[in-house]
Amino acid sequence: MKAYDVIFYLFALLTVLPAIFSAFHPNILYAALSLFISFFGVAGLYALLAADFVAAAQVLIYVGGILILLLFAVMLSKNIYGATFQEEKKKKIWPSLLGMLFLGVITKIAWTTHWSEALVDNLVQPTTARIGHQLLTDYLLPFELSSLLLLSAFIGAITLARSK
Amino acid sequence: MPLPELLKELFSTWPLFQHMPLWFLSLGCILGLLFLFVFPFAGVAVYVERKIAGDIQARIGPNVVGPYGTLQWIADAIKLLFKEDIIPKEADKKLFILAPAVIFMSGSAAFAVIPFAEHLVLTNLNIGVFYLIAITSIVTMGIIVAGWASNNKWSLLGGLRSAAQIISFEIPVALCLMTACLVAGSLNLSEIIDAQATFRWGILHNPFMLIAAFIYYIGALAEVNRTPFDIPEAESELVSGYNTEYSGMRFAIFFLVEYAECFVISAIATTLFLGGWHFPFLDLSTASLALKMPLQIIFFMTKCIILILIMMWIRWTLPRYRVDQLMKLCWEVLVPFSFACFLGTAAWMVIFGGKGIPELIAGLLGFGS
Amino acid sequence: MAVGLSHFLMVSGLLFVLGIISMISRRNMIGVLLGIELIMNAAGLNFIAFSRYIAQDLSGHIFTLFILIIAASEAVVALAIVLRIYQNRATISVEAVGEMKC
Amino acid sequence: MLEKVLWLWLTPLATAIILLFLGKRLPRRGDWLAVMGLGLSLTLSLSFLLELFQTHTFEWREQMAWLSLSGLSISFGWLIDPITILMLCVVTTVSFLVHLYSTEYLKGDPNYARYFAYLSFFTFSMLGLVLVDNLLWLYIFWELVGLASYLLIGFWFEKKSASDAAKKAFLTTRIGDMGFFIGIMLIFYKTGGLLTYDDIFKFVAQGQFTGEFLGIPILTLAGILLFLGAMGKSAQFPLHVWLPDAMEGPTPVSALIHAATMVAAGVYMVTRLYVLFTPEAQLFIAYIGAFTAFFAATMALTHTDIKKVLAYSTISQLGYMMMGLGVGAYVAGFLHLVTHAAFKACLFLCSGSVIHATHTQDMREMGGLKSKMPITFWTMLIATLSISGIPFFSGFVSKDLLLAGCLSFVMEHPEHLLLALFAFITAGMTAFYMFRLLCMTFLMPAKNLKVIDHAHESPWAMTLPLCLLSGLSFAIFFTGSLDGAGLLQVFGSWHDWFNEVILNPAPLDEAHGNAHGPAMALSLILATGGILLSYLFYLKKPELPQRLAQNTQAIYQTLIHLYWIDELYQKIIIQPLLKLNTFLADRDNRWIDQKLVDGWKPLTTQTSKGSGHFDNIVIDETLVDGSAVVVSTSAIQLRKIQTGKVQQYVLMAIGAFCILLIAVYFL
Repeated sequence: MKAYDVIFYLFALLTVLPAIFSAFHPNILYAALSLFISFFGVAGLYALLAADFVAAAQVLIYVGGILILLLFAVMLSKNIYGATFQEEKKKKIWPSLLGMLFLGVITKIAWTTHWSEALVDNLVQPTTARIGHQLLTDYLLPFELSSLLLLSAFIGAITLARSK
Repeated sequence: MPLPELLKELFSTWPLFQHMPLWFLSLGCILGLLFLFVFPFAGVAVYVERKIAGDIQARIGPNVVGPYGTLQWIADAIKLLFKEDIIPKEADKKLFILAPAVIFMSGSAAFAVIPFAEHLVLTNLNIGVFYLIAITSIVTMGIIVAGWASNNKWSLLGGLRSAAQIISFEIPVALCLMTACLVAGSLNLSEIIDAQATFRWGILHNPFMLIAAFIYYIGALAEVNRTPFDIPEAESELVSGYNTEYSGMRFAIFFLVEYAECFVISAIATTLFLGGWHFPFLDLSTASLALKMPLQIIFFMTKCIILILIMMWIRWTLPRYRVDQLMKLCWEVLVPFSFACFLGTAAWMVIFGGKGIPELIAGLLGFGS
Repeated sequence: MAVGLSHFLMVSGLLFVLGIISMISRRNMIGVLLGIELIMNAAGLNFIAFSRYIAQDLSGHIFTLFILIIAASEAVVALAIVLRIYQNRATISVEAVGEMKC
Repeated sequence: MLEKVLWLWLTPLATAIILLFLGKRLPRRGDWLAVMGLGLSLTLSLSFLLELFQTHTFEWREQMAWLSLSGLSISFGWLIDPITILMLCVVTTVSFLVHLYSTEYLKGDPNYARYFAYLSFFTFSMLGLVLVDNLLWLYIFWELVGLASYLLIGFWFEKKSASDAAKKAFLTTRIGDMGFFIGIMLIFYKTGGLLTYDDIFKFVAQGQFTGEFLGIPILTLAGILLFLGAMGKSAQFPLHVWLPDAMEGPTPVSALIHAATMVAAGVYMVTRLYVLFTPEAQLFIAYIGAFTAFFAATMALTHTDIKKVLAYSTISQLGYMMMGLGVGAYVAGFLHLVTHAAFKACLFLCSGSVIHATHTQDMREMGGLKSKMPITFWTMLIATLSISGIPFFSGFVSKDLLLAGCLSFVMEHPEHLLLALFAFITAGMTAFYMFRLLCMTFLMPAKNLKVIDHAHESPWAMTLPLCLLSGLSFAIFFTGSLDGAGLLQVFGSWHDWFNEVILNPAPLDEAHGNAHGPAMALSLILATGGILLSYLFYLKKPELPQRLAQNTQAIYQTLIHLYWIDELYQKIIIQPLLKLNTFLADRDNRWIDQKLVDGWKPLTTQTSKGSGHFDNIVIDETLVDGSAVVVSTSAIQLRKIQTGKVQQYVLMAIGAFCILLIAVYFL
């Protein structure tokens, strides 16, 4: 077993276990916080896959931005004292069974498909400059569109959340 | 596979660790710096801060323990360590314990990329600046959790205030950092320092960079909740904010991290705007390592300490902002100005071919690099 | 067995399934959002894995960045909606807002 | 060249966009911007015209790829030839003057900036319509001018009549446009994907366009379908009903869109695609045109709303143009478009000036305005003389050519005598109703002193366009000389320039020359007669019209009610359907039910009693009720799926996806 594998399993566990926790824990705050750890795991997997910039962006945006917003919303929308969380166990049975089925199918496909894997063990190069270059050349239009999207989301959120 | 080989391979395969020259040496040095200098520094800083406060307010300050009260901080540390660790009954225990850990983790993780001297950096990340922005934003998480877990309305309000404040001020701060990266042409902190060799400091590069440096400093003050932006722990409004319910060692961690963070933001400012370990017209590139490293550490630390002293000066001079004023300052002043700085610097880079004012003057006078 | 593409696909499949479960079974709107974030992460992980193992270029990275952008906008707008609903109804249960149903 | 064209074309669009978004913040609400933008366009079009006069010929085209699919590529292209240049000049001139005029006319309107934005947008669309070189883009701009027209008719949308009129205009023209689009698609299909004018012309010239449908050649069918579009846009019978109602829009808009430019787009289109129209299609055009001309003129005789009279007059004149095109005198038709644009715009703007002064549109309230508004009167007189076909005025030149063309056609094909009859009677009627309008408005003694008292001449921004347009109503600009032989040559040695400019498909034939003399004489006599008659009716013996109306009550009522066309549509399309339904129900009830069915009663009672039991038990209770039970139970079950809860939908989607995956990969 190589180090790469060790790291992979480490991060995979770090990703999946909190994700399971997040999907099944009745307390929404705990779910959100375990998601936070899971996202760290995903960032680690990104780094393992030589995507250093995306890994940092993952931490910055998901952990530093989205999750904090989520926590914010949790705290603003719940009574923090008698924090009551509904029992959702019943609702979980069907989705879980279906999820198992889906996972089985996915697993089967992932393992039986012959991927034309072409991973060359080349020296991993920093990606930031190349991503920047590609964003401003090949992907310029989607890039600009996404800025437009962010702007409209920004305005939309302000309009929605503003008290009348 | 034996452990050393596993580790070796680990560091050679994991891309983030590939850019780590002299890793183990650096690790040792920096851990040394961390434990021998930065953490005690928090204690020393408390003493210094109290003395400065005393000076500013025309009183004496600590003067009982030790000569001139110099041992006061040790007494404080001992008191904190031996105090009873209280967890409130209604608190969410797991999260209550987790929160200081998260804060401590993110507070110390920031040190991983700070270049104290040439080669004296834990991980010479090629996206160092980005990493810093990302890792410091995690502190917010800890603060929110701390506020929530305490099950106390002052704590929760403090946590929420702090989260709002940090998220908001992250924007001008990140923009100013990006401005500096634009000038240096890299996200790697060591390369950024190299680009500011001797007299070409980032802050002098162009007028926009000067403004950006100030915006960064103000924004960073807010990000670490220092006065005049310490509304999350405003005593008059929220008792002590998110750490109201904490005591003993856990409180000490909050305390420690606050000072460690002060040091981190000063170090970042030094790295990005004040030329890092460079001293004007003192070219150390040919000097021997034994001479170079101590000198560089001294230069770097001096700059940081000056910035920290300014922080203390500000803290004891200015009154606290109100919440709405704070947000207004961020969104209506700092964000537009930092955008302007970013665009202005970009325009400057295009117009002057990347040369800054020092270089231009040097070119005019006929000397320089 | 050496870690390859399939391992990453497995992890992302797991994340996806967990996201779906969370999305379907949560009564709390924020819980639904958590599920969606998980699904997006699964997609991002797939993109990066394929980009590393098959495409050998940066297109997957860029797609993942766009996913991050979309996730951010989605979270912002969705949370604004959630807070508005909470202001109006004092509940954020997905089952409580069913007026549009005929 | 391309830059020039783009400046000419896109400046109005730019001003429209700026005004739409920033208009309210600009000083004077940005009207100067629109006027200056149009000024730039006008200057550029005039420079093209000058170039045309120097070189006597002009052709410029440019294409760029717009849409390329596999095996099909549609280009976007500009084509500038003399016809285009003339149209550009007409559109920009009238539009510029209307913009200038509107700065006064619309002064103080709360939506002043929006008005100018729409006006500029219209100009942009109209310029695009004349500049493009293929059918698809023609159609696109065709619809855009329709949109602009809709917006401008409904500009005062808070008035119900205005918003109704806008809707009516939009929907009525849409009927024609459907035909137009089907025609384009027919051509596209038959030519194998050609859309550019030149390509289609070549295709048709090579005789490749064959095929029949129900015994009609496809080309004829396509021509008639294309003409349907022109019928809608140019308000030809029976789609003319929208134009009079469109007068609900501001008067300058009527002058620009519903007199000078947009309604002439149909004529322009027919001229442009002239070679596509087979003789049969042309005959169709001629009959529709001639009938419309006559029909609209009769309606104009009795109307008392000053703008509606002008609207009917416009329909009538458009009918003239169409008739000219139909009988082969397309030079005359197009010339009439140009001259008509000038004098009809002038007439509308004059009427606008009158309305501005008197705040009423009813001619019965006016009268005696001559001394109050001298400039308006004199310019309107010139334009009226022009439209009536008096020598030395532009209307005479074009109308004379039209009538001559019609006469020569009829001389060749005597079976189509009706065309000439319509044409000449209309000429007389035109003179009559136009002078009637003039007399009632300006010359008759004032009837309503309150209205007249505060009437005053309009400011310069309104009178200047009037003067310029009435100046353009003189014949001299169109014949190149006063007498056609070069006594006073405006355009150097190139007299008869108009003829040469658009001599595209075929030169005029000889017969035309022969018919010229009689036609001129006849039209002059008729015009003079019309003028004299109106003089008699409205100045000499003002009581005559009353008596005449009483004596011919039936005709008068018909005219007053516009032949009951609107009622007719209501009656023949909407009510018949309703009636048919009640009729059928009634017949069903009375004949089938009562007679047929009841008649069989004795027989059926017995049989039905026998079968009744069978029916009751087997059919009803088992089959019918059984199937109903099946349906309702399954519906109740199925309804459970439609919960309106997104989470369940996701659950089902995932389940379905699983099944799909399994089916694809494992079965």
